[in-house]
Amino acid sequence: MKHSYRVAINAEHCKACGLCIEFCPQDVLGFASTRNDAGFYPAEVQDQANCIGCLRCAMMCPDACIEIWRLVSADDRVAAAESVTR
Amino acid sequence: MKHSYRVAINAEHCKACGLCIEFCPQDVLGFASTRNDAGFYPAEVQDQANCIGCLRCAMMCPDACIEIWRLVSADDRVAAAESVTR
Amino acid sequence: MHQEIILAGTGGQGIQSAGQVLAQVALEQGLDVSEVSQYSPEVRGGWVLSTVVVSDRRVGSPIVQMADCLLLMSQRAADDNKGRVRPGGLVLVNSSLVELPPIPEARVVAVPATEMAVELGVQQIANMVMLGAYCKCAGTLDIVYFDQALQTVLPERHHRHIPLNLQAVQAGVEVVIASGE
Amino acid sequence: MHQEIILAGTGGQGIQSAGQVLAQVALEQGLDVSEVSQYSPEVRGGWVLSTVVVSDRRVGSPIVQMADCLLLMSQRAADDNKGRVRPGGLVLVNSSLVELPPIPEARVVAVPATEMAVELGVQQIANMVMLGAYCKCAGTLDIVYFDQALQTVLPERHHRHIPLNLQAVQAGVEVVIASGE
Amino acid sequence: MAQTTQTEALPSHEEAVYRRPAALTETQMRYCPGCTHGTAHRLIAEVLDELELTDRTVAIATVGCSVYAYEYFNTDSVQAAHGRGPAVATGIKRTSPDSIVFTYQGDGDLAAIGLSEVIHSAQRGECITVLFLNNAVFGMTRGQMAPTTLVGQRTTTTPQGRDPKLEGTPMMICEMLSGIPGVAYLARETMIDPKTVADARRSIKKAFQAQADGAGFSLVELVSSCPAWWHKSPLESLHWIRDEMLTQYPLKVFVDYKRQD
Amino acid sequence: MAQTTQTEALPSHEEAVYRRPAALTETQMRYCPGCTHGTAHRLIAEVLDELELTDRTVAIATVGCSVYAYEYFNTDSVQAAHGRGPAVATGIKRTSPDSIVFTYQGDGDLAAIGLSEVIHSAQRGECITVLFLNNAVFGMTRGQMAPTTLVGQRTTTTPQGRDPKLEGTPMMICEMLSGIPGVAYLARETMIDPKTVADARRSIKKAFQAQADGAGFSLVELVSSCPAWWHKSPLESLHWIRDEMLTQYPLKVFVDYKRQD
Amino acid sequence: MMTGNVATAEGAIAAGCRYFFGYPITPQNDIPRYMSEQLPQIGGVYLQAESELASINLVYGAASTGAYVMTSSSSPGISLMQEGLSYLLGAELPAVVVNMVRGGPGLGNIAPAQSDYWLSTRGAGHGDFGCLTFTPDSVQELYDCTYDAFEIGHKYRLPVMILGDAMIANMSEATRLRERREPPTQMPEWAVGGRRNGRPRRVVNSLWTDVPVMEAVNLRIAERFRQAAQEQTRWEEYGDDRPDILFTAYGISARICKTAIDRLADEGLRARLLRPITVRPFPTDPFARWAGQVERIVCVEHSMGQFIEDVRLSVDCRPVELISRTGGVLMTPEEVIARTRELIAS
Amino acid sequence: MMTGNVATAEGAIAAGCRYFFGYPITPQNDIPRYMSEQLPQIGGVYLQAESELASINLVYGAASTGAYVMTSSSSPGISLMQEGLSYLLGAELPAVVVNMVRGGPGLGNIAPAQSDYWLSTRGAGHGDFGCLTFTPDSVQELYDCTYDAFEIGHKYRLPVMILGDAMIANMSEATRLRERREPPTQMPEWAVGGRRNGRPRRVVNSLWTDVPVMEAVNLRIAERFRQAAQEQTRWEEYGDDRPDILFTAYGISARICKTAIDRLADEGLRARLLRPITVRPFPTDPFARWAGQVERIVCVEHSMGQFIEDVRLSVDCRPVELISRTGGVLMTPEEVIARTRELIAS
Ligand SMILES: Cc1ncc(C[n+]2csc(CCOP(=O)(O)OP(=O)(O)O)c2C)c(N)n1
Ligand SMILES: Cc1ncc(C[n+]2csc(CCOP(=O)(O)OP(=O)(O)O)c2C)c(N)n1
Ligand code: SF4
Ligand code: SF4
Ligand code: SF4
Ligand code: SF4
Ligand code: SF4
Ligand code: SF4
Ligand SMILES: [Mg+2]
Ligand SMILES: [Mg+2]
Repeated sequence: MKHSYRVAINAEHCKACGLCIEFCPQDVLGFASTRNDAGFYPAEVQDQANCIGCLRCAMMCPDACIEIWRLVSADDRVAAAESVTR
Repeated sequence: MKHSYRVAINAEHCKACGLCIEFCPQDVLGFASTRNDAGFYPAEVQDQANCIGCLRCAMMCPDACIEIWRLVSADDRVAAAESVTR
Repeated sequence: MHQEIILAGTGGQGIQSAGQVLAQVALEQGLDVSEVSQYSPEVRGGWVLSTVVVSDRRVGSPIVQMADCLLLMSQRAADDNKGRVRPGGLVLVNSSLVELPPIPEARVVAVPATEMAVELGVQQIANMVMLGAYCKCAGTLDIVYFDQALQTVLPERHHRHIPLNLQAVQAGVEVVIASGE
Repeated sequence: MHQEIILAGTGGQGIQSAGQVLAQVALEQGLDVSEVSQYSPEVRGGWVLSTVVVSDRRVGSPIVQMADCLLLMSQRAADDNKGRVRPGGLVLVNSSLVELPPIPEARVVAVPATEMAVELGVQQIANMVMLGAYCKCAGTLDIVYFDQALQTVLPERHHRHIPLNLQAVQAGVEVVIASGE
Repeated sequence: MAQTTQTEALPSHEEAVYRRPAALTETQMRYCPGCTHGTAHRLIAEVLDELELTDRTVAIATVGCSVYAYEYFNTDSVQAAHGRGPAVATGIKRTSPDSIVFTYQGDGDLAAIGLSEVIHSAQRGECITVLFLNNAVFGMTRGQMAPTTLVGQRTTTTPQGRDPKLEGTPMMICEMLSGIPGVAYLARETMIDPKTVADARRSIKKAFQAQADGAGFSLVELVSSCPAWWHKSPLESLHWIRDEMLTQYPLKVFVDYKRQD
Repeated sequence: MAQTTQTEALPSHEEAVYRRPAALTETQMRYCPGCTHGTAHRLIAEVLDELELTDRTVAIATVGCSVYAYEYFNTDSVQAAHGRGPAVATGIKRTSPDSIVFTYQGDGDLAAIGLSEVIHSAQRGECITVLFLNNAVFGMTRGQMAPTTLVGQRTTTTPQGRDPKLEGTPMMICEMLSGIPGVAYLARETMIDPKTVADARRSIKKAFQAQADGAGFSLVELVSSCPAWWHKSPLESLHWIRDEMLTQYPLKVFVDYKRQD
Repeated sequence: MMTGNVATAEGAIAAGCRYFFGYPITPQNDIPRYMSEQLPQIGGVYLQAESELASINLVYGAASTGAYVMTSSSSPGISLMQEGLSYLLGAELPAVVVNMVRGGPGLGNIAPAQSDYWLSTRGAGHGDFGCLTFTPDSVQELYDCTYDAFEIGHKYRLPVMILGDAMIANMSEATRLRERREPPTQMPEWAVGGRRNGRPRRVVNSLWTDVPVMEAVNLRIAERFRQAAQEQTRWEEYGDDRPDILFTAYGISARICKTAIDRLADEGLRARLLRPITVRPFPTDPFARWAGQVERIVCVEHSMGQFIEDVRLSVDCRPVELISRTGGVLMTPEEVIARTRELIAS
Repeated sequence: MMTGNVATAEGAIAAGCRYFFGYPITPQNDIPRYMSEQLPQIGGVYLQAESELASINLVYGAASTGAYVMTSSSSPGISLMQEGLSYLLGAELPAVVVNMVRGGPGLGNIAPAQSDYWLSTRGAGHGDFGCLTFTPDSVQELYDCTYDAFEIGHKYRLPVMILGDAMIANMSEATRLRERREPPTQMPEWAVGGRRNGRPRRVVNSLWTDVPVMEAVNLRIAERFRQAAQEQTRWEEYGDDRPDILFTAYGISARICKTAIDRLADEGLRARLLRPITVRPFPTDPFARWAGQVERIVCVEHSMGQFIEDVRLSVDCRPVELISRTGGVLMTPEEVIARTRELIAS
């Protein structure tokens, strides 16, 4: 099963430390071009499709700004449920 | 050279702990039969002749009450002095 | 002569040294002065304030609640402090970084200090641009004392940057002249 | 009725418990009482003092500088405290251990308490001998309350020694009677 | 991960893979950009959620940059005097033994002013957990030397670099505690890349597990960054940890705890 | 021995073999009978005399039964607050670097209230000497539990014996300090018979020698007796040290110092 | 009959205190000794701290869970607790702290003294407050005050100091005991311990970077002091109803004064004692009341003029004379009488 | 131009102080920073202590050798030094201790406050004494007071406290510097360091089990305080020579009052400021002098009524009114004026 992911960055909490960007193996992330309220150019998702859901970005973020979702089709969920019950 | 010794106990400072007596290998020491000002029956020399000058009593005394002298005949001293200058 | 000035900005903008240079300029000019810097507990990204009281008598209270002149260097500083100017006072805004709605009863002067500083080669000297503009607008302090003041305030190892600083001060003066204010 | 008593001796002589027993006897008798024990900083071989104030009113100051009655248990205690009796007061001396020159204006009673205690089998109850002697001489406290008092003051595990203690008290009374004092 | 098991209702088309732990409040943390204090908070929160301890935990915020920890952890919290966290934690644990109590202490707080309290707590085998953030400086007070400052490291109060002749050598807290029988779990970790973050998380989990099981005192030292007073970027700071700090402070599990059940 | 070399003029018929050391005053020490505090004082004084340091020494009396040490050592002396001896010693050493400064501390003073000061001094490699008298109780305050009290030992405040679950295990000061680079000499000795007394004396000498040579921090732990609060005779106390204390506190030279000259 | 130390400990236990943290120091060692023996038997915790610094912070932790908790010490130990006391005040936590005062400053001695009056009423570390302070003068009152201190501390969320001295700590007197009470079962609404059953989380804290908030906190703490002053001020009066001399003294000094007053009465001198049982709150009212009705006011204290300042601030400008000794020297009633006579003569 | 912190440090160095022991705490961190930079260059010692407890005991050790030595801290740190200060007093050792007061109690905040007035003048731990206490109100005066503090401390063998606040610590003003003086070469006759050249041994000590001796020591310390009161009391007066209102304030509050007085003068109100520069010894004389000549006395302090007690004790029964804020909130001159007007109106 190949999955798609959605990475969500809390732009208001982000302090633009860049660690998520540095540690993403897929170059999914980059800095935004507009400032947040605190005056930082926060990280943003620039190439979502490339994301492999490795969680590295989230693991390195000191401000717990990053949340990651896996996109699940109905089929996947049934398959997953079965693999558990089996 | 066999030596004679004189063990002097400060009877006023002695607190009769008995350690000097316990550790004397020659039974030279014992408790006095009269009290000192502090109310202790201090250690005293009871058999000076037996003393071998081993210093154990002095080493064990917690109150630094014991001093020890070696009795030196004039001959001894000359001999000693010679043994040094030689 | 008695003037109370608030410089407000964000960490890294050189607010404290600007306050100290301004105070030293006043001293050189024979005035009494008391300068106080304050910063928020956060080490980075917090706010910095410098308040300067300049007087031809002994300065009493060094505390400035409402200023005769407000220098606003960053948006947050502007938002937080824009109300702290006396009626008839002067507000200098670093218009490169700050958008400010008009302030009633105050004279607001926009100085694109950061842009000008970048043009001069170093973003950090935006603070000196603002000071130059202040001197020109307020008319109480004379920019001839900046050279001496910078030599006193800056640590020796930064003395080679003094000419550039003076250039920035000059640029601040000129932008005010140019703006016709 | 108001009486101030000092018990003085050396560590290990049971001065403090004697003071407390005496105080408890007074309490049992319906009097008010305040007892204070003091000891020198040295743990062993130092002095111990117990002062007891007995009164038929509320006891005010618990501090006894000059006593109505002095109980001296050891030579050092005697040397240090022999002056602390009021004119016309009573001094009880443990004559087994203490030699005391006569004290002018005081009634001195010699009690060979330690020897008597040894005869009774336990040197440590010399203190009770002294208390018995005190009760007899002073006439203010009644020895019938000792049983109760000892039960209150002594920890449970020592209650089996109470009879012996009472014997010692009695011996103290008798030696005074015998001496004809 | 704490939240991955919370599968959502079937019709949904998204499944959370990683979410901000519930044991963190929504409050933005006041740390400088890239400071690993934040990472440490996140890991602790994840572990509390995973072990389902959040509801019975009392967090002790101490004095240092992390002084506001009581605003961040979504637990009951007590702010303690500088260095006294372990004593405060002990007071709580002794009156409230079924609570989970942890202190969060910087190296100034724990190794300078609070050294005695942490050692005595360890010696008592007190059932508390200590998170010890070692960033080799006093962050909050503007970058002074800490007991853990490296030899030669320049700080606000060692302008020429720490001189071992005058100021001594870095204090090795874990090594010092490692012989104490009351210690149930003791490890030094860091948070400089995904692997070390995962290791740190595992150690933190074991430390709390040890407490939950009543096994004794647990402490995890986290070699941490202070970009602000190291005068380095966040990434450079992580590299400096790797290249300099870890040489002085090797990562190690000193006392391991295996749950007995 | 310090005095044996002072041969007297020829006509005399006596030669001193052992004399009360000159570094002790004539004042009678206030220790209980048989308490090895006195023995320790004597050994220190002997060593000061032997190394000819008496005239430039400052003794730090701390708080415990040895609080009056300033009356006993025939040196300049400073009485320090409870536990703070090493800080006071450091203050003196830093202003007066050619003085020889030592603290004399009980286990309550050093291991309870003063733990932080002694460790930080060691960590700084402060050139001071610490004499640490471990008698497993607070003597002066009437026999309460100390951090070094043995498991199961009854004291005034552990009437049922020390329970490691509640009060932890004995604190091993030497073991804790042994890894610190600034420590030049570190040993645990006792004074229960002539041999151990001689060993203790040798260690004390090395400790002072290390200081005199500017080599760093030195500490000698002396497992000591408290007949009063152990409720034992002086001799029984020495036996209890041999049979019980030394099992917990093995004698050892942890860090040896060899004079480099 | 029991000593002041034991009565203090027993008073605490009777009040429901089950947690004691302390570090030994003369002259209060019988308190920890008694606690270490008793508390484990009744499900409580005696824990010997490694220092007074640890003690007061153990207390802080325990107090934050809402428990009845106590520590005791003597002068140098109380000095070491100053920061912790300030934190208790700032975090609005109640606790009972006993100080059996000894001679100072420095290591001083272990004799009775009253020289920590300021440290207790004005100290409690940095910041604007001192402790609520009881100054019992008998073993019975030590017991009673300690018994009451826990409830009072909790009512006003303030630390309470029992200010004794080496003399009342170690004297034995008859003591009427109350029944031992169980600890309170309901925890106060500010107490931490884990946000069980989904209640909102709680924070115990004394950090307020927002200065108006900090001021508001201080004002509400001050308000509680004011309330306590209205409701908890205690004093005793003793002696003549139409006195010429008003003595004032607390603790052991008051005991001495009582005897002195009795003897002076025998000599025909009419004297009265006004004895604060609480010195914070200070019984200013009775002072103001008596001040105008006497010829002289004499303050007797075993310190060099500390307590007298509060008296001066209360007597509406009447002069106050001082009889005092310091450093652990205790006055006898005779000395107080003699010095009173000197004052009268001069 | 320099900040108050730097002026304090530089004043110490200029006075000959070469030993500084301290532990960081805001708002005085520039003192250790400056010391750590300067002292090693001039043969001095900067040593960062592991805590304030260590600081004050390092100071105690250094002081016992007769050296000019200093530490600095802020409120919670000063609380931790209380035992050590008491030991300094008891052992009759001089030292200079700086307190840049912040908002309290507890952790409080780092804003300017004056709530450690009691802790300084009445505190210094257990026992009968407080510190000699300077309360400068400008950077220049911080420099000058610190400069003088060492000599004065040594003269009376007393610890000297420089009581500042977060505001004067961090404000920059012009400062006239004196020439840096070398440390004193001759050690006082009580200083330890090894009994070189056969001099008799010396002991630094605060333990006196013999109570009359302890009392004698206390009396001789008190005597030195009395002497210092005669010789070292400092104050400033400012404003109208025939005032209706006498303001009194110290430190930053005094600066605010000066502006308020100037403005009140413009409005036609005659006011004068009596500003203690030392609060221990307290300048009671000028207070007594002015008290009878004014309509009202107004005390302005940034604490909840601490300083006012000393004022009340000095003004010979005249009522004293309080204008105060707490918790780090600073008043502006306008606020002082407004509240004065309220007092007048009421
Ligand atoms: C008693 C006391 N002393 C000093 C301080 C000042 N202070 C606040 S934080 C701190 C050190 C913080 O360093 P660390 O514990 O390493 O935490 P970091 O900021 O580096 O995370 C100090 C000394 C204080 N608040 N209280
Ligand atoms: C600050 C402070 N706390 C407590 C005390 C009381 N005190 C005096 S000596 C002592 C402990 C002594 O024990 P230790 O150091 O082991 O010495 P020992 O008497 O056993 O030789 C204590 C707690 C004190 N003087 N000062
Ligand atoms: S989950 Fe992995 S691949 Fe996706 S953005 Fe994060 S680091 Fe990059
Ligand atoms: S790691 Fe977090 S704080 Fe840093 S840039 Fe990425 S999202 Fe922002
Ligand atoms: S020197 Fe040796 S033999 Fe002589 S008395 Fe002493 S112990 Fe005995
Ligand atoms: S060892 Fe010393 S104190 Fe003990 S009995 Fe012998 S002489 Fe006396
Ligand atoms: S100062 Fe250092 S430790 Fe503190 S938040 Fe900033 S980077 Fe982190
Ligand atoms: S109490 Fe113990 S340690 Fe103290 S002198 Fe007596 S025997 Fe020695
Ligand atoms: Mg740190
Ligand atoms: Mg001991």
